[in-house]
Amino acid sequence: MFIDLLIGAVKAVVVLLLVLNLTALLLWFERKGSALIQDRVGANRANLLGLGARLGMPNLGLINTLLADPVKLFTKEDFVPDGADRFLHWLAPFLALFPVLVTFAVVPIGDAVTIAGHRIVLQAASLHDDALYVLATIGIGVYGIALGGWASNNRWSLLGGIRASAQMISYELAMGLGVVAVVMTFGTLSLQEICRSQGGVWFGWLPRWGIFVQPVAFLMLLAAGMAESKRVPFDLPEAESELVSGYFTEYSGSKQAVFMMTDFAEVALIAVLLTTFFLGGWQVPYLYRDGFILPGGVHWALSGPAVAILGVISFFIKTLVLCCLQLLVRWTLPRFRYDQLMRFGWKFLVPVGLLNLVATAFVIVLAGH
Amino acid sequence: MTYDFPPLALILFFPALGFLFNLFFGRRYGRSTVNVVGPAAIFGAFAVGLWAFVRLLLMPAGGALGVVLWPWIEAGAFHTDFGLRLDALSGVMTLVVTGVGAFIHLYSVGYMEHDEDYARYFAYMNLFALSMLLLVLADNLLLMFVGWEGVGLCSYLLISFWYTNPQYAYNGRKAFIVNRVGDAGFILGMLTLLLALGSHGVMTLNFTQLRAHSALLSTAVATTAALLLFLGATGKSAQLPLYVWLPDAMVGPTPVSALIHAATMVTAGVYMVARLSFLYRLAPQAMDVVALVGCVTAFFAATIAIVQTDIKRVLAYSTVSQIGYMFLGAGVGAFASGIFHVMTHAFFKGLLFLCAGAVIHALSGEQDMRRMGGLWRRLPVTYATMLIATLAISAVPGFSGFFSKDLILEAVFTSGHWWLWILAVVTAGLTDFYMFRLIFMTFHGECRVEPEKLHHTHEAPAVMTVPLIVLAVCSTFGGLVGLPKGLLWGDAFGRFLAPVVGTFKPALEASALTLGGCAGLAGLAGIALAWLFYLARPELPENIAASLGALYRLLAGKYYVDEFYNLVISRPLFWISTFVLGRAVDTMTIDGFVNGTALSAEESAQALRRVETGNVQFYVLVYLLGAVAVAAYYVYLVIR
Amino acid sequence: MTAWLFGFLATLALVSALGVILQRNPVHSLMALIVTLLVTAVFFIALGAVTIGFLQAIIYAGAIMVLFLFVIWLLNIQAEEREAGHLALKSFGALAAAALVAELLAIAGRAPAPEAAVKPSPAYGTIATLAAALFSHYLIAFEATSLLLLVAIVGAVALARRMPRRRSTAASPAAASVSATGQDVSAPEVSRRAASA
Amino acid sequence: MVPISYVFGLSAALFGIGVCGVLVRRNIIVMIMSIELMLNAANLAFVALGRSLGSTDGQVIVFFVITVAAAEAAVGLAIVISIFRSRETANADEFNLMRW
Repeated sequence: MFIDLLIGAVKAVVVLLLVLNLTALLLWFERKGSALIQDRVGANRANLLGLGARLGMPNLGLINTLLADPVKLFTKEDFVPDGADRFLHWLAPFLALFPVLVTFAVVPIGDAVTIAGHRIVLQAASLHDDALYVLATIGIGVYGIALGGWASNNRWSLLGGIRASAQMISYELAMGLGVVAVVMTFGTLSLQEICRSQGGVWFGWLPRWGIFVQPVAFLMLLAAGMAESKRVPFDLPEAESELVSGYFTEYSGSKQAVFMMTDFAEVALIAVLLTTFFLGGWQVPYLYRDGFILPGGVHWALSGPAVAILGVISFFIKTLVLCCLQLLVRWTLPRFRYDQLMRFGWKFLVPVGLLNLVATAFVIVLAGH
Repeated sequence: MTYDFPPLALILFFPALGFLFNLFFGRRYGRSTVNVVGPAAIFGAFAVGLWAFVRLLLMPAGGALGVVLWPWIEAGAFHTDFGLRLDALSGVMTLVVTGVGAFIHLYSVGYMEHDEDYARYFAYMNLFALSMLLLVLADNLLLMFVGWEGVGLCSYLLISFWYTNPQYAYNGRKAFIVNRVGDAGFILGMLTLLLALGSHGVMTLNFTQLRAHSALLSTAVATTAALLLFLGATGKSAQLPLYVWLPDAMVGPTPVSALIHAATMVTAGVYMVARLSFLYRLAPQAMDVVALVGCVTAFFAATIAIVQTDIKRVLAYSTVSQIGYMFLGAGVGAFASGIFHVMTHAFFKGLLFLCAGAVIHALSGEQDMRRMGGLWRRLPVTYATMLIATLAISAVPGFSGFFSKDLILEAVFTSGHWWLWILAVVTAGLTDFYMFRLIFMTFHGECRVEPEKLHHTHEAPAVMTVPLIVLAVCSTFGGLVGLPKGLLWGDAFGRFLAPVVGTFKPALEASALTLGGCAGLAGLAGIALAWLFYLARPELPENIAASLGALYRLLAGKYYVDEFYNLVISRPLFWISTFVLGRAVDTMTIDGFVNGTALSAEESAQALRRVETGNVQFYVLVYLLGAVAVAAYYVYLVIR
Repeated sequence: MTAWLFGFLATLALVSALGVILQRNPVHSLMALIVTLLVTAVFFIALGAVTIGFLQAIIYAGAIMVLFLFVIWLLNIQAEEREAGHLALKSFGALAAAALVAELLAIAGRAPAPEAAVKPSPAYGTIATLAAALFSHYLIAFEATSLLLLVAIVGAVALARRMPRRRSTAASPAAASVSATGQDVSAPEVSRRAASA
Repeated sequence: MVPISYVFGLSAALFGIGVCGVLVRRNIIVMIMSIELMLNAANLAFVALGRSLGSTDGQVIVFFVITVAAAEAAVGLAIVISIFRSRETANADEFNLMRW
């Protein structure tokens, strides 16, 4: 009893730490990676004792940025504008971050492993209706942004907040349709089950990943997810050139840091969800419970823990690739206009999603009989 | 012995189709199409009727063709089909209705040439044919009543065909209302039969079954039912006391008068009595009433006819008179003779009306005989055919009317009603008088037509004269089917109808020749008198009218029956409606209730409107109090 | 549901519900309402109605309340001033409401407790069970609901559409430009419910 | 497990709070929110009773209530918006055009 509680607590803490570190990593990648893409240096002043140069990575500044950015943000003045709703102004960032963080609880990072007689599912919390839970938390996530914009007593912030909430609830629909298509395909709401059913191969070589069954849903979820995380080309709520910084114009210091963490956590969340739904989650191609079985029939036996570790590594590789993909898009595509954004969401994604749903249902019924 | 014969439905189908087409598409497709569709519908029905009649003739005596189209009314033990039945009686009637009707439709094409409302006219005519055939072919009393009402409706529609004239519309209404009185009798008679038989467990109105179970009826019930039904017949067939609508019905187009108010509809009463002959035979007193009413009507109408100056009114009273003969025949038990007279009368009276129509048509609408005369040169075909018809109605030997009227007179005498016979013979003389008066005033003597109308006078087109000629042939030879007993195929008509209406059993012997001679003498006297009055000594009538002033005014005023009805029935009714029902009941009582309700609602609303505060929360509070009360009840339930 | 969990959740629900009616700023009221709804969703899940609990969170808390938020912003509603009027109405209303609660509590206190008798099956409250009921026994009502939503969408759009010739009546430029985007709000909201449902 | 009557009691209390909100608040949007609160209280009772009877019907009804609430909120708020356009207030006291 006690040990189970302990295991649960450990899992929760581990997942939380992983996510928070991932956001820091993404912050670094955004700073230095985008500089790399644009052929400039990027953040170049933070250099703790010339550590980066000594390690032979003068331009990457990994450790420096990872340390310097948080320190800078958390030591700045916590400014609250005059006439602001102080309570909500304080609450909003956490209201934004919290739903994103708790969403990670249901994401399976690996198959169940057995350690010392305890069967441990590598998933912080295992519900049966994981997919619904994900949709619910994402739906709640709107309020942090919206209230942050409203509580600042600033027109730009309010506009940003309104834009953000309108955009988020609009794209939630497309997202929901994509998730429903996936759920129909796998016949379960449990993310762990969805990952499990993506093991194995078709035709002897093609991994049974969701992306090969539901390519349309994959693209929809990718687009809708990026809109949910309010990143370019869907970054109208922030839109520096029009709204200064949108809903967090009036935020500074640690509260702004929380907003930024939310941003990157959302990027990570989208990557994690796409991985789980479409890229097999922790599945490694041709890797089964007792080792690899390659298409040619070659068998390479592995022990249980090794398989589990391989799965976790595979999960993180896929997630990171998808995170990088989202960050790369920022430097590739220009920003939409607001009407284009709404039209894309309502008049393109939703009809496509519905058609995809109907087609999926049709195939399921045909295959079922 | 009924043979299932589905094509019978076609007889109804064609007029129905024509009716719908003319009603809905007539104006769109134009006059030429309507002129084909209207008559063709009836000719089609006539053809099918002929086919069915031939089938009937080929069957053994007493057979019938029948078809049940669908079950109509199922109410408890009572059951009625929508069924048709063509036996000897309805066969003869069907042929008369469709045959005469077809030629009158044809005639109408010419007569209505200048009328803009041709489509409506033919629609009504087709609807009339449909209703009349339904009346004739119905295999039960209820369905017959549907047709009975249908012809009444069409009669109303066609009398007031030119509805823009208020008088015409009024006459149409009059016909309709007078018919209602008769129809009430019909309904009561029907219910009497149903109740009387129903108490014996026979809930039916089917003729065959009525007849089979007629022995269950007591004489009193049979008399009641027969008299009530006869009341209906007097309405539809324009007998005393309900004849008043028919002369006024002459304002309709003349072919309508020919078809509906001479040849077919007005004889429906006779047909009905003949159809229910088994019932009337059970009620001798009712038969006597029928005979008496028929005879008195015949005489009564004939006396009026001799002083009328409107050509159509003369014919109208003549029709009333002739139908009186038919009822007289039926009343003394000679149903077949009555029906025979229906048939011949349809020929010659239809022809007479059509001829009159041709005259009116030629004289641009002139109907007053005092402004006619000497037309025989200008309208030779009309004159010839009308003369034939007059000879027929005057019972000149050899013509159809002679055979039928002679049979009736003979039956009246041999049944023992000699005093009715005397009246009937006198009526025959009067008939000849007024008919020849009509011929002489119209076609002979000096021409009194207004000059500008005379200018347009011309013989009718072929489409009108052909029906005249056809009907003239029928009027001449149509009586031959009913030659008296002992002559060639003697009494073929009576034998043919006998299975349906029974045979006439004379109470006493009499020489047919003697009786016929008496009638012939009376007729001759009438013709001679007419010749004397209107050709030889034209000033004589006025002198007589002057010397017999009171009598003349009584006749010219049609015995003031209309005025009498007005005084005794219409005015009191009007007074009661206006003052008792209108003022006292409607205005004071009913309106008082209605206005009082409204007033009390308004008063209470004035008091209650304070509740409408416009404050939503106040409403919610009231609502909440209601919820508290309901919850309190449940608390009481739980605690108890 | 254990007693302490019930006590915690019930307290939270009551406090937040009181917040709905006691907060003078409508946005704060709305926040309190959202908390109430989420707590109720947790109640549902704890009572075994897992799917309904999530639906409550997604639809009620996640979407309908956003609609309220938009309207509050669109109409630029400020915090209510304390008002003196309608004291009789208010006090009498509160009294009546208290009476109703008392009555309901009296009824609830006497309600039979069949919990021990019926042990829910493992499938109880799952989406499959709910869907089976909706698509068989309640099919007509379900379809009628879709019709209702359609009517509501059309009605809401027709009602909220700005009349062409009227000038904007919003007070501030911010609110004015809000309404330009706010037009899209009501309709998408509702149809989203249809799709999620 | 707590007895079902506890849940009913909570439901009743929430309902009463909602009723009070409708009666006490003048702001029409807050009044609508209070109505949602009442609906929610009813939903809670439905689910609790459904659970105690082992029946899905309670949940189905809650499902329909949520749907109807969505429609009601959309239409109701649209009405509020159009009233606001003509009267420029959200105070229920001002909406008294229908008084006697």
